Amino acid sequence: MILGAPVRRQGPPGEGTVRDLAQPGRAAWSFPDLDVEPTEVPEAHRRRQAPGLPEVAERDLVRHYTRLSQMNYGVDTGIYPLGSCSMKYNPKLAEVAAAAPGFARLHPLQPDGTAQGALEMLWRLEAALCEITGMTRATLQPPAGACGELTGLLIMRAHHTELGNPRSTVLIPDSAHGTNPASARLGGYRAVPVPSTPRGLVDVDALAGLVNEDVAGLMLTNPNTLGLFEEDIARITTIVHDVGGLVYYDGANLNAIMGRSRPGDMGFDIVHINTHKTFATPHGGGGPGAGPVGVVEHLVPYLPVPRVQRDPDGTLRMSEDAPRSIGRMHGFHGNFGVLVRAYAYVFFHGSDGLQEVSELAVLNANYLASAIAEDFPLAYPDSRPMHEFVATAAGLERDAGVRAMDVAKRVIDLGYHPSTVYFPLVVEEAMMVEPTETASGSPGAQSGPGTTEGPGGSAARPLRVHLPPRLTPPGASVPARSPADRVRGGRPRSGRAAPRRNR
Amino acid sequence: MILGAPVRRQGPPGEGTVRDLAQPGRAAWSFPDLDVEPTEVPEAHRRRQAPGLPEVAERDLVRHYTRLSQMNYGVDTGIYPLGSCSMKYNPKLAEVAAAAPGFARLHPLQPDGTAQGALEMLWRLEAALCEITGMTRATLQPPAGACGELTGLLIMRAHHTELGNPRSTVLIPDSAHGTNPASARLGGYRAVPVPSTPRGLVDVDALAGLVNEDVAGLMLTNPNTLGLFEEDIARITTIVHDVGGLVYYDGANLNAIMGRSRPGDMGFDIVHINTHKTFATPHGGGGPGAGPVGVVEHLVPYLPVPRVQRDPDGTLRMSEDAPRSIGRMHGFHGNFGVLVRAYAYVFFHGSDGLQEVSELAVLNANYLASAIAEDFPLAYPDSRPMHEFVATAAGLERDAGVRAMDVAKRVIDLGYHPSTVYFPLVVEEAMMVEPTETASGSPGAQSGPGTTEGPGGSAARPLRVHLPPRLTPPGASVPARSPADRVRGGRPRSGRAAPRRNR
Amino acid sequence: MLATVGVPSIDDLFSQIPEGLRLERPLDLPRGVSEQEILADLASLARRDRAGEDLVCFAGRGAYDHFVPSVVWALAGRSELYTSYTPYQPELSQGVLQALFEFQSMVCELTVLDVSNASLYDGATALVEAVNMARAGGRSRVLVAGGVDPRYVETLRTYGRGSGYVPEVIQAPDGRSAPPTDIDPDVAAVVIQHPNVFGILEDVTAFGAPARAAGAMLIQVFDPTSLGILAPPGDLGVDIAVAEGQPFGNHLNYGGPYLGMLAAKIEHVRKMPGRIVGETVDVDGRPGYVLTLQAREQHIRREKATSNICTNQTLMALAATIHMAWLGPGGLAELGRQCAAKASYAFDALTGLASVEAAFAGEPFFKEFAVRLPRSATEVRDALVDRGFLAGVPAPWVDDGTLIVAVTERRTRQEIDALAIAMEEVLAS
Amino acid sequence: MLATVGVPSIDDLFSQIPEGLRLERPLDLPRGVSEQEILADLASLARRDRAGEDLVCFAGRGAYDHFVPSVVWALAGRSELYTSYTPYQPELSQGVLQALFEFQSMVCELTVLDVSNASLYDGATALVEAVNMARAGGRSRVLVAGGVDPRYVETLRTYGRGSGYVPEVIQAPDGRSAPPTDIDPDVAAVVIQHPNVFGILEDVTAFGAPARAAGAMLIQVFDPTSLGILAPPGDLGVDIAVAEGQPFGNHLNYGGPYLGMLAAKIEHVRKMPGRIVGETVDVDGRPGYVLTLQAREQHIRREKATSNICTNQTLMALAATIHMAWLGPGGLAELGRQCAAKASYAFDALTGLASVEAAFAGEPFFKEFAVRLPRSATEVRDALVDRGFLAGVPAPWVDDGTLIVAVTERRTRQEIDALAIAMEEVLAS
Ligand SMILES: Cc1ncc(COP(=O)(O)O)c(C=O)c1O
Ligand SMILES: Cc1ncc(COP(=O)(O)O)c(C=O)c1O
Repeated sequence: MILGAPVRRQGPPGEGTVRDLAQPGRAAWSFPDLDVEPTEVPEAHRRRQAPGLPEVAERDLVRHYTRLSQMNYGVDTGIYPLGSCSMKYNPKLAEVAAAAPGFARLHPLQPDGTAQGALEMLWRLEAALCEITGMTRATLQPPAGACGELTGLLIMRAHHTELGNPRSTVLIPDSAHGTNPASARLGGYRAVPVPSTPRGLVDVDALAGLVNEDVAGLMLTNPNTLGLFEEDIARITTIVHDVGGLVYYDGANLNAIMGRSRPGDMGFDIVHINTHKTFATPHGGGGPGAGPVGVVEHLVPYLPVPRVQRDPDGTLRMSEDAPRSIGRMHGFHGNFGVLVRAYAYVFFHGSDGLQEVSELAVLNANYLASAIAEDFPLAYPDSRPMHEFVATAAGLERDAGVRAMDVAKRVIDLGYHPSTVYFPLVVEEAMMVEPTETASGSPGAQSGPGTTEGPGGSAARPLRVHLPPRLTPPGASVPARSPADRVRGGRPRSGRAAPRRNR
Repeated sequence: MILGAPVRRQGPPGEGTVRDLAQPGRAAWSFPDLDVEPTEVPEAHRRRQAPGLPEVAERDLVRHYTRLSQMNYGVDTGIYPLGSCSMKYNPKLAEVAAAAPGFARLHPLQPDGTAQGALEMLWRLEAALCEITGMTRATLQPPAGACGELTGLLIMRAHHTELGNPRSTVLIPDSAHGTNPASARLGGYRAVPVPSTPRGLVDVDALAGLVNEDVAGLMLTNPNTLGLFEEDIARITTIVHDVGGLVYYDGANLNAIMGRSRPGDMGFDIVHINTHKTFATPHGGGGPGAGPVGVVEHLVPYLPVPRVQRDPDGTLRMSEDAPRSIGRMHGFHGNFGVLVRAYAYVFFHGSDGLQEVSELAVLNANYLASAIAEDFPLAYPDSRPMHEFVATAAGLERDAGVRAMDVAKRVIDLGYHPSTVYFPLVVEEAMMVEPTETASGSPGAQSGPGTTEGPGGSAARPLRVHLPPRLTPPGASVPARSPADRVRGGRPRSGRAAPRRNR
Repeated sequence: MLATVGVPSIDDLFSQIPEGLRLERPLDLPRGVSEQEILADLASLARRDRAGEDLVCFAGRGAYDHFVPSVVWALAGRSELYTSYTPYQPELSQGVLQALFEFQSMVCELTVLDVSNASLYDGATALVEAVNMARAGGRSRVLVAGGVDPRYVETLRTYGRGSGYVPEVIQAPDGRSAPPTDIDPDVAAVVIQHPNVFGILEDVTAFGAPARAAGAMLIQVFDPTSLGILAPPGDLGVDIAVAEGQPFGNHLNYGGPYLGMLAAKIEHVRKMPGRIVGETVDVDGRPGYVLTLQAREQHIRREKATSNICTNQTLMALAATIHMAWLGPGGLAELGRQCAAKASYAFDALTGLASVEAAFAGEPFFKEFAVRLPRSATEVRDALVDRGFLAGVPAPWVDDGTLIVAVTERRTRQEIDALAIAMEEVLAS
Repeated sequence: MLATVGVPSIDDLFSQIPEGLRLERPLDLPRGVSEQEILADLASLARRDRAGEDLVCFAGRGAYDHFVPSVVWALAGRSELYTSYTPYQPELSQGVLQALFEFQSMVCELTVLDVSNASLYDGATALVEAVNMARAGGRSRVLVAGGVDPRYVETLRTYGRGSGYVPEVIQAPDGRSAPPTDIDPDVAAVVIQHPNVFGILEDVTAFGAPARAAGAMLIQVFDPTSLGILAPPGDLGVDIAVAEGQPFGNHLNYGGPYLGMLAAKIEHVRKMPGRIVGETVDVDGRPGYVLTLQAREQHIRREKATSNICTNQTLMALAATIHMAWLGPGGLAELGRQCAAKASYAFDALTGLASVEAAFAGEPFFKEFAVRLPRSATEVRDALVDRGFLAGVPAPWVDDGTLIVAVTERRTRQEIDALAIAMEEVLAS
């Protein structure tokens, strides 16, 4: 299996910042000559000292950021097997599509009549996402998953408030992503952890003991953050519904089940999607994303405004007319440019292709889990993983004193991006791996140079570890005008690897 | 002076070719379903065995060529101080301009009425190039300088033929670029070398002895390939004209004199321009280029067809109507897409900017020559260099056994592109350097990391040479289906470095 | 591969999904298409919009048609950058980390504030985050100047539902804002936008004095393109400054992806939301960059994090960084001067029309201004679309006839003159 | 810097230019402009052209509107590649060198010939180079089949002026070409184009026999998009095969930059023009790539070089390489099948019109065909432009009414039907 390519543009850091290239008097900018009378800023409002932006020639700028790019690892460089992040190949066609002036130069406050193409795109994408998740309507406004979570929680709050009591707690499994509890608090709720069973699933009995009339809802990731499908999902959603709570689906792992199962059919009321995970919108080194949120029928009135609505004559408009709406989650309509790319992915793959994506993602994860089982056994060997799995280096540590982080550093030295390590916290020496459909194009793929050098794969066999962990920092200073400050490391957290649809 | 950046994406070669990534059954391609009846190729015409193209997924393709790009040095990576090549910064704006569908998707055989924008661009560019060189009209058809040379020689031939005798020889200085004699032969002429003086200039007396009624013309580069302006240029052109010969200007070094002097005013009859040199059209790893050829009034009828002509009503057309034309030098109209970029450069800089370009190029060359004089004296210290100069490592070789090639390899190890070495052949341990206007944006630029690490600059001081010349090959095989074959090395020949206009 | 895994078929890999929950039909979506088809589909949608050359843009209110230099996306569009993950693995992410460090430094230089983060979603949510910072001390009330864009106020109102506050708009928006009077020790933040939603230059210091007196934080919403010529937030006594960063390097994109900028005094750093990149040294003593102060963030502090933000707008911040470096101090000043001069010219041209008058006569403005029309601003704007102009954004919260017009450096005198003529025609018809 | 150089002013740096030859005035060109202005200028020129979606393209004759996958320029447009120099310095050029090596290998696979070079200017000049190879043995005459595009013949004629030959067209072009009869030991080359200028499939072997008998080389001009389904030159007994490589990865660009492909039997390698990349090993035994067999080239052999070519079309070859890898054998075959099927459908649709007939009935063709119109083909084509179609390219050397129509995989059935309807209308009017 071809897992990726060595990182070879990793040069020595420390060529200086763009400011170090600056020379007084240099500049890259050009503007037309001013063709109107100049004006004066009123004395009291005038800036006295020019900002210390760098003064550089354009060629220096180009070389500097070209160099920086070469010091960075991306999906186009090699595999990105970070668990829970679905770092898959970002089709180039999406970049071409999004660059059209009709999208890129469209002002958010244009009259609807001049933006029918954009509105149609949003309309169709919303419908497709509803079909994939089994929801009634969706908002495409949240600019990332975490914002989608908060959107969902505010909808939950609005729902309960209308029923007379917003309620006060939200249940969240202990293995959940950090944004879940953080969003809960921002939604005005207290987060109550739900324990896991030894098999890595939600402890349903414990859950039954935790629910009550003060529980606004449950936030759940399924397949969960251990890569396991919650077999008792129907019972789980029923338990919460029985006390009048709502069930929120964190769609970070939607890539595992497209065309195979739908959150709506499992009993979920609210679903968010991370387009930069499931629909391969480029993650940009940390963003942008988009976090569409779908809801069941009775929650539709609470969706944020503006929403795209179709008039009887077929015309589309951005409607603010929704008296029960929670309001506005973003200054405009969300990350439209990201949604164009998500649309490209969804409709390029289509019903058959999306299902194939999930099948390949699950196949790859299971294959990889088998392939490395000898060195790194599954943390939950009794449950079959879906699109990702958690393995453990605990045995290696006992036998050879080699820890998961050592393996990760060794993998970096071999030129690949390592898996997530030390997450989830509940697993000793955890190594969490998500290959996605990108890691391998076709069954049987099995040759080529560097092939067995997978992340945490047999690559780890000839371990020569404890190479200098080059940038696990002893201390870092906050930039610019601030004093030096202690740092709490650069712990890897999650992420992924990425092929295009193979036919 | 900031000369460039280390090459840090130079990873180990040998990751295999794209074919090594291939897996039977993989594919990147997608086509719409065929919406018409399929047809059959007549039996006799059918291909029996599929071509052995690689079968790869799109993500593998992307990673492979991304990796290859990172193993390559370009102007965006750092300085390119190759003499005679004017490797300068290629403004990104030119790429944006050329991508417009109105240019990129225009078919060469569209009716003129649907291509007025393209024709207008060509018309204006032709006029600008004529103004810069002092010529009457020009053809933009030749796709590179060498083709421009042949175009000029065929015009020369047509001119003499009309006068009754094509003549048989063309005079070419011994320091000339290899394309000059090669083109002469393809033009049906014998190339006769003209010797240089110890000061590096054309030996005018020798020239006077060589001219006769059988000389069709002289091909000359000015400033010459040693970076020196031919002070006696007026006498030179007169001597040739006096026997009825024509004088051809190889414009490879036009970057030295824009706005300061014009070939037409020096007495030249025919001029070619290398747009990838003077006008910063990207060189693409060896091409494309464009080699427009300008001529004086009486040679205009011989220019290739088609030519852009303006009708009295202002309409432009591609005209084939030129009975005395030498004919067609290219399947269509030449490298149009390259010419768009040349237009962008010419009109972005304008009359003032182009002159500034030449001034900076000459200033930089002279500054660099002074800066490294201690280690590498000028080969022709009695003549002031223009935009490039030839230094020599002969002293270093005598004192320390360090040769010019060792210096070049050391410069590579420091992360920069070296200068040309061992060319021109007439100079012992030659190091030919052309910084262009790109090398430094402003007088006094003098700091930043790696600054003194110039190509053949003081970088060479702490010489630890004889590092393994990694790819000066012991032997190389011709690719694909052919047997192994001996190789004659990868000798550096010429090239250059590259700022944008500073304001 | 199935053999290695030990299952007979792909279906078996999905056996954990309980029977009743398996989708036993294909998704009701079109089947997959070729690259050529999906590109044609999206291109035909894009062609149904009117934008760019096709509709000369005088619309603003937080999103502006500034010129984006070609270098910006030639560089930010390099795939090692745009296809990379959050830089948790610093060895493999020095490019993005260093660029973000530069971004933070430049934002600090612009604002003359001490610290900045590596981007938030957009201007409106950056204001939400700033208010959360201010409220972290336990105070509750949030006062908002009348000149703050109603869209920002609406956003505050939404997020306030969860956090437990209702933004109090000091006064109905009417030109320049009036300083707060109803201020008490429960006020966490006073928010001002300068230049304000009408483009008018506010007296920020007049808000700072009462805020400081009450121990509240002063938050300014600024326009980054103004900071080459207008006094920076740090010089105006502002605690936290936030902005919509779109004008630097980012296309209009129908509203996103943009980026929220946020800078603050150093004492607020531990309350700051989002990622912060710090400089460090590696084991060999060479400089390098890492995410720092992560104990504020959700992936460590979970419920107690300063914010829930995770994915942010890194790539947009990177584009902004490149644009800021392209501008430098000289270009930024020239940008500000050109916007101001062209807006002033357009103001004269439009208010010179018989039936058009300044909405707030005599108020100094930056690149945006409001005019009062004798008819519905929405109607006039729509009529001007037919003539090729996006003339501005109506301000219905003032009255039906107020139009906010923005003029960037990208507009030419000719376009402004043509807009004036077209508007005259429309108003006459 | 001037001080270091030791001159008082910039003017002194130009003192070597004799006084009378100094240009004492500024160049008569506009002064420099801003990026925004130059982009606006070029964009407005581009908008004056009709292309792409705006004019559905059925024109061919050596340049075709094939679909270029997005990956091609996302990769070929990476700046380390497109801003680099000729790879004379192999340590710094492994990327370009390896890609060219792959290009050569793929061209060999396509053509089933032994060796290929790293690109020539375009198809027409590649034919010139092939003829020069054939003439290097001392023979003089060049016979050209009637079905070779007249534009290629014109190009041969121009270059022949210098090299001393006049291409002899065997027969006035008329459908399928007739094999040469006037052949003697002075014939250096017989040139055939297959599929020919009318798209017709030629009988290449019928040209090979007489050529071989006379000891002349057989040169085929091929269409690379046909080689997934048509027998390759190597299987047809061709000595040298040349092609216009534009259909692989390169946009129409109003005629250039394109690339010339050339492949030959191994025995001709030392006569081959242009650059050749070879595989080698470095001092550590790892594989690497270098320019090889340079003794053929002008920079070493000068006057005795096989060709004067220096700058070639490397970047275009790189784009073609990526496109070929994207296609693979399956995609190439599908591409050929779709072109053939759509051309056949279009042929039926057009010749189904009452007044239109096949120019060469019964001849099998690939993706291009000729129809005979009852009126001037130029007039009809121009009238169709108003209806949004570039209907083809007139063939005035046959007669005034012949139009050559090309149909690529990019055209849809709907577009073809619409063309037929529009043509019917035009012919009826
Ligand atoms: C399980 C899970 N939930 C939520 C999120 C938050 O999404 P975002 O980063 O788009 O805000 C993530 C992101 O990594 C995640 O993995
Ligand atoms: C002096 C000189 N003349 C001619 C040429 C040939 O031009 P081209 O490579 O564009 O064919 C060159 C190219 O390097 C050159 O340096």
